[in-house]
Amino acid sequence: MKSVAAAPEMTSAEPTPSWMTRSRTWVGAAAILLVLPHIPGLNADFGRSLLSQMGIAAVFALSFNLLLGQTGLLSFGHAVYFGLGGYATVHLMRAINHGLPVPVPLAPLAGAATGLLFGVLFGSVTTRRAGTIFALITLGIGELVYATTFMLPSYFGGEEGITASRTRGPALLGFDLGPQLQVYYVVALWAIIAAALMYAFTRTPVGRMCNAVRDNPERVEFVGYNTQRVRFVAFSAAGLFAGLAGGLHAINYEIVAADSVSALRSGTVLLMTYIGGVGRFIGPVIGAAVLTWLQASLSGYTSAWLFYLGLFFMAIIVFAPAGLAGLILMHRPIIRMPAFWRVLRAYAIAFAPALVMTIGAIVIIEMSYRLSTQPELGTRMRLFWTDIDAATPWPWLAAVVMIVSGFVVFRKTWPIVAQAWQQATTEASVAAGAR
Amino acid sequence: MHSIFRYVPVVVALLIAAPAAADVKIAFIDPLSGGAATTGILAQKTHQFYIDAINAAGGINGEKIELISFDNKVNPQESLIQLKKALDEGARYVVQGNGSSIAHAITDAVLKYNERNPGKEVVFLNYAAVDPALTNEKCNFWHFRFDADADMKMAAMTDVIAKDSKVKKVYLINQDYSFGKAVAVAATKMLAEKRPDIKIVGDELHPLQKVQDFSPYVAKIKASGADTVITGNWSNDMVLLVKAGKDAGLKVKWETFYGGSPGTVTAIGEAGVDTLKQVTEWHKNATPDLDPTVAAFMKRYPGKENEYAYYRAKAMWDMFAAAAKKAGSNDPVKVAKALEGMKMPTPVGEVEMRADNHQLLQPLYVSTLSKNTKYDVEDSGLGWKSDAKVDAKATALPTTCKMQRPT
Amino acid sequence: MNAMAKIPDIEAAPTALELCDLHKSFGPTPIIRGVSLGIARGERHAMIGPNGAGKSTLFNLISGRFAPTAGSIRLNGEQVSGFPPYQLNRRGLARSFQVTNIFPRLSVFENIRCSVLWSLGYRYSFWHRVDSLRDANAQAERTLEQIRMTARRDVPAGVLTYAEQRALEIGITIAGNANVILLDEPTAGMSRREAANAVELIRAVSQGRTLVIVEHDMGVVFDLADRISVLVYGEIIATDTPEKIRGNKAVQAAYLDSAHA
Amino acid sequence: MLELATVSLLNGIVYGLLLFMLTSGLTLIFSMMGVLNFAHASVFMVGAYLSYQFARWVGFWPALVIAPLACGLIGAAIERYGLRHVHKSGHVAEILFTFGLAYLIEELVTMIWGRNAVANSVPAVIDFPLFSLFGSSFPAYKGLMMAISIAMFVFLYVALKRTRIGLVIQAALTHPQMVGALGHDVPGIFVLVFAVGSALAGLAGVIGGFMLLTQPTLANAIGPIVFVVVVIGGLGSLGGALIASMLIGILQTFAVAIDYSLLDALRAAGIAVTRASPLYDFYSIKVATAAPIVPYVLLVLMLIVRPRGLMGKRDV
Repeated sequence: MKSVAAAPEMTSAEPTPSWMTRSRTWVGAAAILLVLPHIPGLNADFGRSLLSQMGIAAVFALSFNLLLGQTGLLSFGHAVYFGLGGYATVHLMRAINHGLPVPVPLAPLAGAATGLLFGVLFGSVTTRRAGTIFALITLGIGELVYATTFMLPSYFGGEEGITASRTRGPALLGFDLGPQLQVYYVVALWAIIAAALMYAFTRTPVGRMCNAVRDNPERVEFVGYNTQRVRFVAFSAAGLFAGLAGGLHAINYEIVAADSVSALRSGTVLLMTYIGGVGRFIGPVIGAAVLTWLQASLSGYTSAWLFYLGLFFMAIIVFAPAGLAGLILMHRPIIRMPAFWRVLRAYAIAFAPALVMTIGAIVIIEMSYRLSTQPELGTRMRLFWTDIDAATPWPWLAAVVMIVSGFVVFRKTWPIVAQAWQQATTEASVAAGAR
Repeated sequence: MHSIFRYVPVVVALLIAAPAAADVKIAFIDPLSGGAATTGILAQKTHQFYIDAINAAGGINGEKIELISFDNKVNPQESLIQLKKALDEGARYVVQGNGSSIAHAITDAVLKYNERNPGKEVVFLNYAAVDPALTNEKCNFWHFRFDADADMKMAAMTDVIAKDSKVKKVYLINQDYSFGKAVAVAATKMLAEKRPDIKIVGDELHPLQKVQDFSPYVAKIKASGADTVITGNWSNDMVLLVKAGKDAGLKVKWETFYGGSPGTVTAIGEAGVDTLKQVTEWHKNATPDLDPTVAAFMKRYPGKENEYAYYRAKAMWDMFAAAAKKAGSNDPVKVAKALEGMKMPTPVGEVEMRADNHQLLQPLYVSTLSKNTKYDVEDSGLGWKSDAKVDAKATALPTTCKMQRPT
Repeated sequence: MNAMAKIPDIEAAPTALELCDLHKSFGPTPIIRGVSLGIARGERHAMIGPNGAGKSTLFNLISGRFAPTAGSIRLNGEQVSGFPPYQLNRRGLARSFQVTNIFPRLSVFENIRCSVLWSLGYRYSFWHRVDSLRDANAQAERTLEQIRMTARRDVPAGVLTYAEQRALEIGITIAGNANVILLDEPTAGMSRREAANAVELIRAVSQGRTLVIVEHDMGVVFDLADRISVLVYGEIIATDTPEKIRGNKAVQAAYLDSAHA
Repeated sequence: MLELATVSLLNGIVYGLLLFMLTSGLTLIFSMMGVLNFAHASVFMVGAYLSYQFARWVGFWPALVIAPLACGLIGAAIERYGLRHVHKSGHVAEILFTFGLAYLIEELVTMIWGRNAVANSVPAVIDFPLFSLFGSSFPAYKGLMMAISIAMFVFLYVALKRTRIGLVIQAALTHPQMVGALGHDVPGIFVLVFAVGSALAGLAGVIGGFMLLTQPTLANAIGPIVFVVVVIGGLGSLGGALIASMLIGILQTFAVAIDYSLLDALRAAGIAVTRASPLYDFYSIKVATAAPIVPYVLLVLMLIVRPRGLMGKRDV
């Protein structure tokens, strides 16, 4: 007999919230998007540019999750639809620059159409298979398209890509898209429309069948559905929204180059989606925001940032397969319980040794990087406001001691956290029973 | 005891560099992580080295220069993000070089930014992106290039080939993208002009960084009977090609653009001796003795990962400081105007920033990888030996640039 | 709201299911060796036989999971051999599985609703909101009541008890109003009481439909079936009413041979 | 022409055997465990680096043995302390785990050996022309590579089809409980399989490192082509991997020799195409230019014609 206690990630059958709750959520999201670029710290060009990029990444990651989270299809070539949508949009923008009377903010529609077109085209081949083979085929098609962008320079512009201006065109409602703030609002508007449409898609008959195909493709065949066709519909829809994201990318950067269809970008969207959490609709949005921010800022602090990113990703896979969204949302049932404070206190207790452990690891990684990739800077370095010399054994020893002792103490704190959780969940189930 | 004194200049430089009042911020946007970081980090060090020298001499117009670095992961989109970050932090000068695609993205973004933000103009100093378009049809007032473009290098290379009567059959092999195609077109055109008797026996394009085994190409080169191969290939595509040639016992001269780029000599090794040639603005054996600044750089940054490669950075920063002095201001528009047409003597000869397209004219050397040179590269025991030098003036090519200057 | 109206017109066909000299081999090994059988509309037909006789394979052929090596299958008079499962399902045939085969991460209600969507004509629609489909939701709720799982409506199917999952398995099978239903060992692994409940459930839901059932529990078989077929080594050795099968010498011999009750 | 054809055939076989060498460990792991190891190319890269390092310390021949063994140990550790714990989360999580691992290995290699290529040159003992064919020499290390590649095939074939342990392993894939009940240590078997697969990748790395460049981007450079080969061959099929490797190797090599484009074909057919025509770029691509993307085109064609690959059995 199977256990009755559900693991948190098992309950991905998110109950549909009431109409009121839903509209409140969307209005709230729109309000947040409206004020975000005016918050100190984000109200300069860079902040707004980062926000725009997050919005684009969020649409892209959500479209990826139509495949991975909703339909159970792992694609290693999703950037193809993003990039081709971007190229179509930038070409439309060029036409607009030359007098075509279309407002630039509508140009991403060309990207969406192109994404859909290629989603249909390549989807008809790739969705014949699922699982591992599907993953490898998407990888192959990604390589093929990437190689093609260099071979057809008249359309793809070779290595320098295709540029266009977003300001030279008919202004829509007085917006000329010069300032980054306006670009941000265009991105935000499209992003919220796209997110709403994708959310709606998951609540349609075919969206539900996507979930069914993800869970058990064989059984789907016996309730009247052709699994290939279901996958194909999901793939095409994902292509459409990826193309839209590519179109927004074209407006934001005014340039689209071969890197936009590259395997690197396909890998990035996979990281974003998985780290954010594939089981929740909001997951990819969280992942897109976090990773975009890490990419833009962490790289300014350390050249080992890719290594940290890799570690972070692995930690999520092994310890939190439901992603950041899963981690956050698993607290929802207990947040109003009196014992929630005990949980927080237990977290604080566990946090201290974990921090010590992490600092130890960072010290070792940074010293290794320095010695192997930047030996000329010498062995003296400043880490965590302390001057250390990587040529002496002391910092290494100290780091190892920090890792080991941190880990030992950290393990001791697990029962405290578990106990607090136990209490909180008990309270929660009692409260649920009372209701 | 003398070993302590060895560090004195470094320490002094570091102390001086510690910016009390860093007034002129210069954004360096290049790959600093991932696979392409080698060249980016090396260039970062080189620029820092020359900037420290300027600051040690009192800075420009009494202000110190601060180099702030941004990692663009050789990605055009990421470069534009980092550019915005740099502008937010108050940088008015941008330095970049790795990848013409990035340079195109930046020059385009800078042009648009300057249009949209009058009074806050930004100047782009390009130290290595060689696509000729940047100083021709895509030229603009804000972009200055301190490296010879691909056509100029090709002109120098074909000049030397033209003088070599042993060259009869030439094979072109290039990467299938805009730069590779441009190299092939330029080679065909220039060879036809300079040596009509030379036969182009092959004009091959292969996809960028996708070929793992060059043996089939080598077989084709061999079958064509070529004695010289011209290639604009770089990185893996260059090293694997030369190695495959060595494996098959192919006896040709390799005329390359990037035979000397960081790490290449280490990877090719003996396979390139006496056959691998490159066109550069400088190499260690170009002058009888090492330029003192190069020697100082090598002292400050030892190790083969730091093999000095960007001699043009010296000209760039010398000219930048001189232009600021001449303009009497560190304002980018004024400095840019002062840079136009500026001439500067250097140990290898006079260099000049063309006013009509913002392309630096500097002497170019064609050199061959050899044993027993005075200075070797990357501790490999191999070094470059000059075959010929082309004077700065002679490297000039006609331009299609129609420069629009701010009023 | 008459869901029965969605059932294809079956009056024209003489029999619900007709197998004609059906063969299936895996490589050189023949598993089904010439099975012919006609099942009338509304009949409850049980398939029994010793282990390895090919009962599950026969089900897999009928439901389209495997294509037959030779022979033909007619569903409501239409030639359907070699059709993929979803085509058969659209023509009114549904089946359950011996090993529970549900959508583990979907709620019980979603499991059922997914099974009614096609039969109500929603196909690959992305322009309907699934929560606003009154007919689909009503039919799913009705099925939930039939399988007595309304109380477990929003629980993820993967965490149900075994007996509940078996009930859901039957629910998924019948929800789409198929007129021919194949049940593969629906009471396998159940306690006596659970099995009795299951039989009641099956009796109720198979009202007015054609039922083909594979079952090891002879009590269940003789209780439910109108007719019984005995499959031994890929061949039907007898098809008859329960009483006559009980007295059939060949059947007794076959069961004694394989030492199976 | 005959000369070029003969040399091309030889080159094609060499390249095909190199590809097979790269894919054999991957195929082994997949066919036994059902896990697609995305970090396979990374283990290959580690093999190249380790052989470079050991060759400097103890010489080439010992390195040829030590480096693959070390890779095998690394593989065993990956299975034992990583993959096993992800197994319960399904195949997607397993693929993602190895995908993340590939990221980490690249950075680790950078941390240890730096970003530039290391001077992993062919050792003197095998650095001589083995024979000469129409004036082109054939280096000895390529001969060694061919021999090792063929040996790998024979070893895997015999080990899987002709030995008891091979049969037990294959049974472990389909019926783990049954094999476990018979007293075999199934988790132990999986560790062994992963270790052997990784050791094969390491061995390939020792030799492949000479033909390719030993640098941190090596894994990225060969990763995609390796996966294309296994899909075309039929995921998990040893024979399929061999045939697909040879097919790709030879096709690609001969394609390089073809200097014609679609443009020539169109013109020969009397269709006028000028620079102004749409898709002129596309028509004017020579077959030779497109040669390295032949495998990818083949992949797509294969999927349309025969979705399970050349010798694929299981629908995975």
